[in-house]
Amino acid sequence: MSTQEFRTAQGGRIDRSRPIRFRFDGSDYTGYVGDTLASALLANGVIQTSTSIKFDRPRGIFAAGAEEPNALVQVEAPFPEPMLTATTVELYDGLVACGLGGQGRLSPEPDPARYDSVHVHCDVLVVGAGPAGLAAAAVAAETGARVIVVDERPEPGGSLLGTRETSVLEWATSVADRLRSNPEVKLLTRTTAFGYYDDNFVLAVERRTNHLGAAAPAHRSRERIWRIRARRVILATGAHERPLAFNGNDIPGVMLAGAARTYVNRYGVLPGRRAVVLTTNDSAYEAVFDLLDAGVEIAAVADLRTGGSPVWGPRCAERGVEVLAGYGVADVTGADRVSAVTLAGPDGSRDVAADLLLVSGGWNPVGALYSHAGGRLRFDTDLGSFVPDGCRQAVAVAGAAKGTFGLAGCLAEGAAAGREAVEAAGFTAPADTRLPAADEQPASPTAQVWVLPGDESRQYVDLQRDVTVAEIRRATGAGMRSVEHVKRYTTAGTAHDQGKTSGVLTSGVVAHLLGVDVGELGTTTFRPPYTPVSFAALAGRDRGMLYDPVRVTALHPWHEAAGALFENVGQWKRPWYYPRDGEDMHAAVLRECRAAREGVAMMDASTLGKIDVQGPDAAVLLDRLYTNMMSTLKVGSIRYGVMCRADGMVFDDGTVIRLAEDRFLVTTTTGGAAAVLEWMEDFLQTEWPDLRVHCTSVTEQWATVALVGPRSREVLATLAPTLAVDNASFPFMTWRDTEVAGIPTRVCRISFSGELAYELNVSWWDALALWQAVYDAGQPFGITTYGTETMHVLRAEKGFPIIGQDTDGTVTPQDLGMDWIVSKKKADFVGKRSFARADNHRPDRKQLVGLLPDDGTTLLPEGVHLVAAETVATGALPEPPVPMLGHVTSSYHSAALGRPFALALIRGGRGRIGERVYAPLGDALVPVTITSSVLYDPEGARRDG
Amino acid sequence: MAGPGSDLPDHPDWLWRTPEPKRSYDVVIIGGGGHGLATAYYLAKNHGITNVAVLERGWLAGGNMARNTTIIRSNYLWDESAGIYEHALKLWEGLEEQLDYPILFSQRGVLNLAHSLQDVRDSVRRVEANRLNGVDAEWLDPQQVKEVCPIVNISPDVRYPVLGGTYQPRAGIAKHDYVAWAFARAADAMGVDLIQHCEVTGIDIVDGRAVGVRTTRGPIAAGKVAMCAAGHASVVAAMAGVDLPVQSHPLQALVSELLEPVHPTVVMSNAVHVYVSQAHKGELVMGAGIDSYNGYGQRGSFHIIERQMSAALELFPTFARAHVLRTWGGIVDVTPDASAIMGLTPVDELYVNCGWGTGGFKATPGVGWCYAHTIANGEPHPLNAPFSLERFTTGALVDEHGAAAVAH
Amino acid sequence: MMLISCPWCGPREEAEFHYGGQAHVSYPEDPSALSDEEWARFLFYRDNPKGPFAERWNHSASCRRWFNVIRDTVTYEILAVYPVGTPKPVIA
Amino acid sequence: MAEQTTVRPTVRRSPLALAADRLADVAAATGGAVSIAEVPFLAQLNLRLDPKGPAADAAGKELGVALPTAAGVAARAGELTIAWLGPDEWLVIGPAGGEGDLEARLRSALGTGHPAVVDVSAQRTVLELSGPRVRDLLAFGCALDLHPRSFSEGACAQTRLAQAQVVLIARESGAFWVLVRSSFASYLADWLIDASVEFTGPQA
Repeated sequence: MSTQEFRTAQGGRIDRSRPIRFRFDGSDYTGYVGDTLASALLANGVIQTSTSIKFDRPRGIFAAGAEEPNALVQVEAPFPEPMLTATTVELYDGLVACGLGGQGRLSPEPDPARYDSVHVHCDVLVVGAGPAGLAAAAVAAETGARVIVVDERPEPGGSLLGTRETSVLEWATSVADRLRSNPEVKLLTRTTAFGYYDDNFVLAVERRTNHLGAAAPAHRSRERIWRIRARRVILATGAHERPLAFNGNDIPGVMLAGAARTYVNRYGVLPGRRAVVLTTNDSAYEAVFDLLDAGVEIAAVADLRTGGSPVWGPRCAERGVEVLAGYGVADVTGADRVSAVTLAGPDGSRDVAADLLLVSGGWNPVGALYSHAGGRLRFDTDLGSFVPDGCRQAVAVAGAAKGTFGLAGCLAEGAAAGREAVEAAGFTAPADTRLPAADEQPASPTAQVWVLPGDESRQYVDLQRDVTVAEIRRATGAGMRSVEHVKRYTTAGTAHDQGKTSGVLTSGVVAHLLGVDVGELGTTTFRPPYTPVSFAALAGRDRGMLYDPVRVTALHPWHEAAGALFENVGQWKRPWYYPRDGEDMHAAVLRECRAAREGVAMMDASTLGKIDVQGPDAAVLLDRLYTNMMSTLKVGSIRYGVMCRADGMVFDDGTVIRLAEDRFLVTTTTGGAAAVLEWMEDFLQTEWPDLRVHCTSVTEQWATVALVGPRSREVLATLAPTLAVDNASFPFMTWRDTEVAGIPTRVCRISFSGELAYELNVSWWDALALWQAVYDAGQPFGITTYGTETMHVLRAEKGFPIIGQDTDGTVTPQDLGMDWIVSKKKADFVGKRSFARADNHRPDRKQLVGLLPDDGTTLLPEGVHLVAAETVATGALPEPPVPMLGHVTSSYHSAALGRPFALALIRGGRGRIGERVYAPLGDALVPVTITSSVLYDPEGARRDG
Repeated sequence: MAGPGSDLPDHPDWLWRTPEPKRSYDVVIIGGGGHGLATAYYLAKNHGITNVAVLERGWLAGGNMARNTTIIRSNYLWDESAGIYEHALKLWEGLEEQLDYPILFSQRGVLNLAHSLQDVRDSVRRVEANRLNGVDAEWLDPQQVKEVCPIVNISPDVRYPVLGGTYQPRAGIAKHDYVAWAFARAADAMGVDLIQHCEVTGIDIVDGRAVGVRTTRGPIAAGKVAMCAAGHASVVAAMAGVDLPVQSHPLQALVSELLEPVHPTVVMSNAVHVYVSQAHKGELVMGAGIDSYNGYGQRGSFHIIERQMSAALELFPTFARAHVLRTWGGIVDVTPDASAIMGLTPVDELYVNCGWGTGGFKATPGVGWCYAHTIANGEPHPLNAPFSLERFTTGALVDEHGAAAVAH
Repeated sequence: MMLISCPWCGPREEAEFHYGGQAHVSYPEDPSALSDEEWARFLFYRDNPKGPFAERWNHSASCRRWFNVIRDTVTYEILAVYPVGTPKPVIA
Repeated sequence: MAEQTTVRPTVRRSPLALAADRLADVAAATGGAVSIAEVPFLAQLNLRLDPKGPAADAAGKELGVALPTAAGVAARAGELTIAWLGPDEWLVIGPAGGEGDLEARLRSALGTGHPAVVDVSAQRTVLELSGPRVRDLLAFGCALDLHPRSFSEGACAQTRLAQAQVVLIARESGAFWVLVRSSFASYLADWLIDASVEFTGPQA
């Protein structure tokens, strides 16, 4: 167990009273609550975390936040999670992790954690709880506006956390406390806004239990997606420090200056003992003094500006820190860690011993979210970075994210943004805003430098992808002129960090090599997410059985108890068949079919769509939508109808019941219910607003039980004593309202099987009572329940098509042999015009026919294709492409026919009835004969019992 | 040892020139995407037509070519589709040699999963049609699906259990930029001018014949003008007064961090709307459904991505803690029958290639081959004859969504 | 996730709506009077502009009303919402 | 036939009857943070008519309160709730068993102008959600702004909760009615129970 020899004696925001044990790359270490994995490793003297992906070079902790390009780790325990940045992994007891050079590892075990998402609305959303963000939130919250503040860190304060601005930090803490106690404010820490979408829709992910390790409570979601809809958004997302390209800039010990400052101040960790500093701007000097005071020796400061820093130069002199103006780094020595730095400048070069090289190449405002929102960026030559330049959404940017780097400026800008936002949202901002005093250094201009002189093959631009200046030069040399091409050629900016530190540098280097203006060149596009988001978080609660709604009928529990197997039909679960002991599907379906044909059987048909159509013009509407005539339907009667899309292809079918002169009940297919209703409304609202019709879905108002078979009349008679069930009193395709088993029931004489059959419609609430009553009453007749498979067999024996199975959106009613249902009288109905198109008159259109395998035993697989006899005249298939006649749409064993049969769509099929064709099954050619699609009871003798 | 991804072949030291546009060309191709570049290549290679300019408003292959999920397959339902996609696949199989460029064409197979009895019928129908059309295809039961891709969850206890799948072993993926650049380099080497940041602002028509284009870099005369603008097909055609039955929609995709190999093939599922492969460096590359509305924004709505993640975890529970690194969107031009349009237009010497929807990448070499033939001869190649504009008038559609043929 | 202002229910998330494509395309008075070309245009040809586009949306998860929207197909910004049957507003 | 409907609780079964115990457990499990219960068999009539026509006034008189013409308003008249569903559509909710009588009364009252009255009592079932965290529970699956400032007692909306279409009505004392299609009811119950797990332990 190594001691934390790089931990300062005191200071930092860690809790030294709460040590934490963790394991990294097989060694055990301790850290403190408040540490990140990176800070704890540094405290233990570990700076190298991995080797690079391509050149296998040692790589060390380079930054202190989400922008970290090097320190990728794989969490192994408590549960494996691939590729996280050590700089953002909070330390917890029992953490086991290892460095990652290349690929992360997924756990083969199922993730036990819960994930969820929540919708939230606010007047003002503030992204970033640094000085600017907190100032904005403080103003906004005072007005009673609903405010949400999100920050990716575990505690508010942002960049302040890495400084010694104690008075401002105290202010930040008090603001945070006030925000927390305000019922209209949500202050979300550990929450990263990762995407900014249309109409101020911002997505954020909250890491809720990770930091608790194995102690995470099981009831709490591990990660939560916040779906935030904000009237105004303030982006106070800060800035990332930019590295420079120079020889050996990838060796562990080379670190961003601001990061080193954060390690010292926030974590009480010394990233090294003796440091050299390389900078293009004043900000690095803050690090110099913070490190000095913490006991780090500053060997030298190389300030690339020939004049150095007027403000900081003298102060350094006072403290005996040597500043070399106009100097840069010529080289870095050291294998696994920096050992010396070669500085070069006007007066030659010299080697300086050091274990740390701090770099500041300037700062990049974090523009990702702003870009997601559609905001433009422009290059500010004074700042040497890309800054916000206008966005159509209701968003403001404040602080370093806008290129304002002074603390006082950030506070003022934040407060102003907050004021503006609440006023725009209709609230009255407080007269004055109390902001803490922040002594602001007059900053001298930044030198704009991207690459230092040296060996381009040792100057790294993208540390994670091992992309050097030399590789970028190879790209431009190959003819690449756009950053996007260079990115793809070199893979710069495509790694886990998506170029947070390397992106702008890449543009700068390309501009430098092509001799063009970096502003003209631009950057690659920012895309969500800002930082990686887990799949599980995005999937949220829509997992397993909640992935998609399970729709069930009122009878579902009965079916389950009866041991039914279920078929997914859209979102519905429908009984497929009801196997008895030891029965396979084949046996069960034959039994169910036999019962329906020879005795009596019952089925739950409740999933059919039902639409109540009423109004004086109801019949007119139906006449326009169905291919056949509905206005001539008599009250008390029922008619089957087909609907086509305007292109003439069959779209849905079902029965139409006329309840009154001005009222119909339309049934649709199970899958078609919603589409048909929306379609009717479409025509009513947009095409024929003059029609006086209202359509209302009653799909779940009514449950439907199909009672089928020659003995169904007897069963019904026993249950409905007052109903005259004889054929004359209650003919086919009529309906009656009566009581069945004392339950108000609408009985329809409809048959989808060809047998004498009834559909009993009752209230969804009464379904179970009716079903049980019918089942009990049917026992003496051996009543049998059946599912969708048997239903399909029965209808197929009669040649009744199933829309979506025997049709595929390319089939007309005529193709189905349903010319009889296409009205010749009506001037128009939807789809009619399309029937006149040339292609609809081709004699070789595919038509629905029946098929009988000649051997009387082979069951043709559904989907198998048919070929003509002449095609296989040689007795074998010719070389492909083999001409096909069509395919099998439905195929079953028929109990009634005592043999397998099929329905198929065949070119010119009706003209081929009697013809022998062949079905290639594997290597065999199965001879089958084309027949009429109606194979059972063609004269329809059975429907009246 | 060097990490994964280090074995990706480098791009060559030389790719293409950055020429100034000439006054006139025999053929001007509008659109420097994969299709435009492949067309230029085959015009030069197969027809000896090298006085060709490819005009690109942005950077070469920066549209759908740079945004697609690189799936390559030819197992389409209808004869017409199978014909052109299978021709493309055969070209893919020789492309690496032909273009002398490591396009990383990996025939790792593509699985299309079935989740309902109707899915199964449609799948078998497609497999049987494929076999008779000479396209390699098999129907796999759930156990066989798991043998091909062990991480697929075939448990019957999920919302939409896997009932099986179709498998095309010769299908696979390639590296999109490499493919585009390979065509570009070869075309450039044969004298084709690849002109970037050159937006076409008008098409000059004299006596019903296209004679040139106007661009942000000046007018350019042309013997023939070939439109190849994918998502922007309508915008470009409108310059010639030609209406196209296409609508442009956003199609989104995403990529994960680099992961150890877990996914050896390509898995697609229409029923739960997701398709996944693990690319050469180890990242998971995924696509989802098309956003419903018209859009040129190269971005879509986030709930589509969330839905896609739910679907992905239904099929691949092991992905739970993988991370989305980057999302993006392309613009797909979709026709009423989900099949492409390639051929002549009402304007002489103006040619159209569009409507590839989500199938554009996999068709790239086939499109280049057939479109070049169409342009060179002034009449369609037999393989693209069925994909004429006229079909929308006669009704002879090639309806690839009707029969649940898998998109993407 | 766009926020679409239903003329009746107010602003709702895009996911509550079904897209209906180009607006102001009405079903022909007398289809039988149309040539195949004209009928094909009605069936299959719709505008596909890059920029403002008059399109139909249906608030399917709520009031089930169809209405028209002018939306920029590049920025996805909604420039106008107006009831079916009223003329297309002029967008400056 | 709906006209003759009479309540027969002994044989009727509401869509969530079998989920009743699991729903009841939520209150205990969440320490009262949320309570969920089905309110079965309520009378529900779908009303379609011209809000400006005479039928609207007639309906108002018959129901004892004017039909709300503002979007998102649920009017109350004694035991009746009249929820605005659309510009010409309302849902009239009344005590169990009253649908037959109510439909008859409305039909005779409304007269001409082609109003449509449809008994949809069994089309949707009603869930009552209450407790201090009920808005937070709904926010897991509902994109509407449910803050009391924008959705208080008397507000109603047709929208989506999780993946189900629902009618949401804000009732007295912070309770909500969620009306869900009967075939989706058990899905929504499962979803609500799963979502409530978040409140079953110490809160962050």
